[in-house]
Amino acid sequence: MVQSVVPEIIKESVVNLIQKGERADGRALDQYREISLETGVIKKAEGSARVKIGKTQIVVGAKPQIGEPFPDTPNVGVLITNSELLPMAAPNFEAGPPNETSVELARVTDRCIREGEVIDLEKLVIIPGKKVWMIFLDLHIVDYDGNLMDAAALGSLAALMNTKIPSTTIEGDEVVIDYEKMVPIPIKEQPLMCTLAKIGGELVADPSLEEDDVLDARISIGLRVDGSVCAMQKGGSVPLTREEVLKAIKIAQEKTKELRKSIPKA
Amino acid sequence: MVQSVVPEIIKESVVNLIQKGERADGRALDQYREISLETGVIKKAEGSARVKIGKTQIVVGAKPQIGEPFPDTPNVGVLITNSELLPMAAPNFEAGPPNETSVELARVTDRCIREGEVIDLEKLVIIPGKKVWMIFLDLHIVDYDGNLMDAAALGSLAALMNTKIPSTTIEGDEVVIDYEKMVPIPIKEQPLMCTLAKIGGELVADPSLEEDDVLDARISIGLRVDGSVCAMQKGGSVPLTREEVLKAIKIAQEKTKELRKSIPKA
Amino acid sequence: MVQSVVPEIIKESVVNLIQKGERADGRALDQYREISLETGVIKKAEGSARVKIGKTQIVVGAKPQIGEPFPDTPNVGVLITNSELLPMAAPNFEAGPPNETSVELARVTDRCIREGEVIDLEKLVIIPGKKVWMIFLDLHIVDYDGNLMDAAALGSLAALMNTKIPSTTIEGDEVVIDYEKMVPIPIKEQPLMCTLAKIGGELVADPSLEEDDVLDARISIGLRVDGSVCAMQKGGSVPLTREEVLKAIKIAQEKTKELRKSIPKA
Amino acid sequence: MIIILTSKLIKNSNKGSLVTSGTKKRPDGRAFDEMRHLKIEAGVLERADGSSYVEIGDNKVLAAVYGPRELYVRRLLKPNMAILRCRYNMAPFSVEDRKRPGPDRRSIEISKITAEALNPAVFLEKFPRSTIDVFIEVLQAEGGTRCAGITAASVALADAGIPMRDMVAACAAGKSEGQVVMDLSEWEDKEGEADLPIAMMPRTGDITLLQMDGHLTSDEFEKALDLAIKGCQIISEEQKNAIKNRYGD
Amino acid sequence: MIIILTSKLIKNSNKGSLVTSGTKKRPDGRAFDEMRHLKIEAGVLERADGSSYVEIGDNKVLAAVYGPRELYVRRLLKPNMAILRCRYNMAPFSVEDRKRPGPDRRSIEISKITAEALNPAVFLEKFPRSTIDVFIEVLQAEGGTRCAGITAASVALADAGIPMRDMVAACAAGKSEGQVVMDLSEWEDKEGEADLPIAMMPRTGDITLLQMDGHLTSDEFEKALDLAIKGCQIISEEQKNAIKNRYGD
Amino acid sequence: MIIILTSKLIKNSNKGSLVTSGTKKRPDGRAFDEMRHLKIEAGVLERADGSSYVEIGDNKVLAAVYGPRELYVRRLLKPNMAILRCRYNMAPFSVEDRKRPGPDRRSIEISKITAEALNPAVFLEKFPRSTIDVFIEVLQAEGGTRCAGITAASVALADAGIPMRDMVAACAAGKSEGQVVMDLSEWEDKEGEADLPIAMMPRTGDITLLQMDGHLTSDEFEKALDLAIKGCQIISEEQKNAIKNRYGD
Repeated sequence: MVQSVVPEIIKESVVNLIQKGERADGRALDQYREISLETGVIKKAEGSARVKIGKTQIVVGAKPQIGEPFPDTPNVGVLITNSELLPMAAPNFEAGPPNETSVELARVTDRCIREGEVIDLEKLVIIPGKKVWMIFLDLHIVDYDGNLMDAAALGSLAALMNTKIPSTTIEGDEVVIDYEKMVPIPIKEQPLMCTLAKIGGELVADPSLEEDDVLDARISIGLRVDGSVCAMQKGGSVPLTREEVLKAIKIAQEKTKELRKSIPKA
Repeated sequence: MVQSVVPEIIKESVVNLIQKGERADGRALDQYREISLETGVIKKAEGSARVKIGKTQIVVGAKPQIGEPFPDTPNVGVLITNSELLPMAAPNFEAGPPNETSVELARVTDRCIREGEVIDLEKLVIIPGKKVWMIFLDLHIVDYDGNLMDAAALGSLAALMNTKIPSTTIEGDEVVIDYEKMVPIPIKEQPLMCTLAKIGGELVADPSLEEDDVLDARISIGLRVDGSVCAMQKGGSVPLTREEVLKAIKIAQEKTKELRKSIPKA
Repeated sequence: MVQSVVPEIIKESVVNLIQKGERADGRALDQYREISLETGVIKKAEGSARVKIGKTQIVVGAKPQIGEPFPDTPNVGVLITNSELLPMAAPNFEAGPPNETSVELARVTDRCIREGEVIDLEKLVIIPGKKVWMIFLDLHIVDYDGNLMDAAALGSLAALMNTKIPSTTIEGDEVVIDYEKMVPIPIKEQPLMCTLAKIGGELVADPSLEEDDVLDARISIGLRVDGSVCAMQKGGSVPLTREEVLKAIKIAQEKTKELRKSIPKA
Repeated sequence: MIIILTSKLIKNSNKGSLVTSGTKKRPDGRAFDEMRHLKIEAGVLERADGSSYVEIGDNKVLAAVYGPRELYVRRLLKPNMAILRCRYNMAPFSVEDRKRPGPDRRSIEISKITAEALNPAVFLEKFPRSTIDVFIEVLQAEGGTRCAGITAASVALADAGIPMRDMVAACAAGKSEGQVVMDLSEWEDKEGEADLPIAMMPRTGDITLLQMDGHLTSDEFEKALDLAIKGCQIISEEQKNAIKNRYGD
Repeated sequence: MIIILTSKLIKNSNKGSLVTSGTKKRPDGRAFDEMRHLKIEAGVLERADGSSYVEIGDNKVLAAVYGPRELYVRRLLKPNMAILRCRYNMAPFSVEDRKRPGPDRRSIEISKITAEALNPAVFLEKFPRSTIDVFIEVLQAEGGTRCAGITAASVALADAGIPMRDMVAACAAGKSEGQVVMDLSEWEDKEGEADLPIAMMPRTGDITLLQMDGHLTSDEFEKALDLAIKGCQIISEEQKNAIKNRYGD
Repeated sequence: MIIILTSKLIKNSNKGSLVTSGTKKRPDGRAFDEMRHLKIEAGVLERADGSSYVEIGDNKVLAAVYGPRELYVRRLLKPNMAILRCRYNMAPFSVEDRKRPGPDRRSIEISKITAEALNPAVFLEKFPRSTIDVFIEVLQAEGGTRCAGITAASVALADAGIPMRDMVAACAAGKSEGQVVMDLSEWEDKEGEADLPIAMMPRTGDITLLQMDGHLTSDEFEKALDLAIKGCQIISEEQKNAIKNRYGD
């Protein structure tokens, strides 16, 4: 579990500050921490990015591989998203198979990328029903300082926009792969995710580690460029009201516009 | 382990009753609890049954799938039997990979079905040595109230008798499967299993949960319609004598005749 | 972990003896225990050996199987080395997937065999890039009395020298395997391994169980017939000096000459 | 050699084969705000402390509750409250193509969010140092199993006599063939444009589970959210009836 | 491309190639009530508290015993007696086609019924809160490894000095080529009509393991049971000799 | 159908494509005793108690240290000293063909020998009943990751303020194209004749890791060992600089 045990007294001081409209690190309630984004950081990966939101740091690598399409979707390529909450990233992360937090992170990121239609998967078909490109997207979380969801979505988008695959031609029965002609994978959309935490009855953007530990509820919202919703996930053990959900979408629509500035031009 | 710890005093009272020829739930020593059997309960499965013996409840599903035969038996279809003692079924069942009780249940049921020749496996061949029907038989134990073996064998037989597979034809190099022409799988025999518990020196049929917890030994006997033996498994940590084994077979031959009445006509 | 906890007092007595040039079992510092080696002990395996060094006992079986070569080495056969520290072999060995000691043993043995070029892997190709012989070498450690490395290397070499594969011919599109014409696998070299323990500042050959438990460092050296080095592995939590390493090689070159006498003629 | 599935596709799209052009009806004949056939029973298992069985359309789901009880792995216990654990599992035969037994990434995620959906309703603080275990078994799946599972789990918790603020009800809405609709069928889920499953405590309107994937404008989202809320209210009535049927008023 | 195994079948059926028509002899030349070559040794390993080596026909089996000893997983211990645990394992090279290392469903079942077969013979109540661990390694398999393993385990228990009511002996009978026979070979097991492995305490005749699969009438069953019992008695003598050879009378 | 990789081989052998005939230069232009580009930083992560980042050639490695801290699995603790545990892991995207996540036999061995390589340097006896956890993540691999990992781990241990006798430095030497050389590149490692990675405490010259595979005469081995020792000394200076850059002298 990511959530660690926090003394009640810390929780109180975080809540009190937020109810006064302030935050421990001096940010406004709807303000993100500093974001940094580099792409192409791993030469051995066909696409990569290193993203930092505050001190949270994720290295994302994308590797294409030729494989068979799923039987029920013979005419689209395959995207496989995987995440590892490395034991290096926090004192309470453990080595071993992905735990539920890690699985949720990978699946929500995957939904944001997939339903947000980042990749034109139909263009990844080499031979319909038989050979397609599979893109393995691996999220390597190396430092955990809160708000993994937004960092994962941003890093994944950047890594995919950075990804190149070799061009292929079909000669007779054979697929010929030319590693000297690398072409970018077809990018259709650029969805991003914005996470808001409900603390002391308020919604605050980009929860820090301290806020993550004391929050009542979390809502992560994936949005396309036009502000339409492509993914959503509530977390935490306190409910949200209908109005809080709708308010969260409005805030997220504003904040993703800002976040979008960190994306390098394709 | 299925066996839970039972206070010595309960054991004594169960044994005393049985030595007087009585049982806690009022049954005769060789009497089964009420049996109910429904088939076709799961539409998504090509064959299914829900069996109850007393409050013990198992949902059995059969799903055919085309696959390759085992290399050493190229001319017969494949039967794969699997069981899950769901954590829902008893307070001491745990989630996780099948434990030894679950493995034993699946394997003994499989032997009763296989050696009792329920399915004419040779008729499940599509292309000899290359393509055969594999039947996956899954036992989902949802409520555990004693005597899983008999319920598993009865439910499995009923589910298989309920199973339909699409008809196939071979056109040139291709197997054409027609899901609109579903045909029953070929049933040859109808073996059943009868379990007797040795408690206080007596053999009692269809042990209840309470009896299962205190029994000295258990013997499960698989019998064909003609009374010949097709499977047998001793359980428990107390021995049986030669005479007890032979007596058990006689009782089982009588009781399976009764059990057979619950089977729906094919 | 193989290392068990040893009372300080035992360690002291072992060290004191060795510093006087003596050992608890009366051996000279550079002397091996009795070695016994039988081959062909398992008829079901195409190659096998049982090796004992002192009471340490390993049964090694080699089984060939036709498979596909690794994509990056299409023109060589495959060697796969596996070891099981059976729970039968020592009170502190546990059942379960190979632990780090077992993995290290298999990998170091594999390197000695592979880099020592025991098998001419190129001659195991049946159809280049498509079909090759894979040799599975399984080390079954049944009794653990110290110095597994040397026993594993010796037993593996003997088992491979004992291994026969059926001859194959290619007829049209098919590989025809003739189990009546068994031929030895092609052996090129005969490397062996010599392990020295550093105890009380001295290097002793073939550490016994007691010595294994108290040693400061261990160095295992794989040597070809001509004395050239093909594998090396340091173990233990105390360093070695440059001079100790070079001295160890000299001792090992002498000792492997002796060890070589146990190998049956090919 | 290739295997051709002559009419597998037709078989699978049965739910979609009734498309009625020109009307607002859905493939299976329902109105946009109409729920599938619904059946809820409490107390269906012997051994569990509480249990229930739910059918929504062709979904068939069992839930069982054990606890509050002590756990032997003590370091997982909390000194001031119970922990509620949930295991969502699909039977191998519950889906078109047999599912391999055991947890996969989907069931791990659903187990987690189901626990979070039920948590706010249970007075966990009444049972320090103990666990409440919820087991959900999907016997047949036809779109919407996570909502059916949460709905069943709440009834099983009530049947186990565990004190709750409210029985959590769950229902999805979404978008299919351009229309925002309540309670997506399997066909609508697979072929549709968006899916929005929620869980709530109907008495207060508090939302305890919220997920979405697909493509919705803000307006469509609001409309879908309201339809899902309406669905939860319908389900809530049936949950109460199930408890009444078992225990009387 | 297809791989043809020219003479693999012939190689495999060697045991069956000696079929002598018109006589009662079995494929390997034995009479119906004749056991294969048998060899039992006690005390073959250094580290184990007790050990033994058994050959029956071409089966080669090692057994080792550790205990009674304390176990660190305390919740598995019993306050009033020892628990006997058993692990039956086949070496990857023990069979025709290499077996993947690690337990499979077959070895899990055999481990369970082996523990149950040995349990009644051991005075477990003498060692409360402890475990006795039995490890069985099949080095070469040729039909009847579970019986060979139980036979070996009993000798290893005796070699470890663990007090027992009797040494459990195990032997199978079955039906092959229409005839009820003792101690099935691999070929008879695979091609035969029924297999009935049992274990017993020969002094009292108490049966501690009993399994059957195949097809037997009641009469054939009784005949097979009696042959298996006779087999256990033969094996029992050899077990006693093995202990005598190691420790004297 | 076969997939032809037109220029994958060419792509992969880029490091080898610069072979300069007639000179002593290596494929990548280095002299036999020349190390690849080297960069070491300390204190690069927020959460870890100590951390570092190392680049050697195209290798990119992160190391993090947590501890000394208590462990909940008490039976693994030692009463008189800390235990140092190590996990070496490669990112799936760190190599040419994606690596499946999770430990494999190679990483299990490297984790073990890395722990043994660091052990002698740490004053473990100062922290009884506790653990020190070292995590090494290979983000990009280009030959020599185990040495880069040990080098990084030492700096992370120093950054965590853990008292040490010396900072362990690691470097390989080997033989490639007939020549004994320092710090093998990926191409030299794969195509070369021998690889000899070592780790040492440069102050005393004590060797804490030593592995070899390939083919070396005694003389070549000695030459390679001395080159590897020289490499460790070069790396040691950079390690000290990294700590100085972070904390001053």
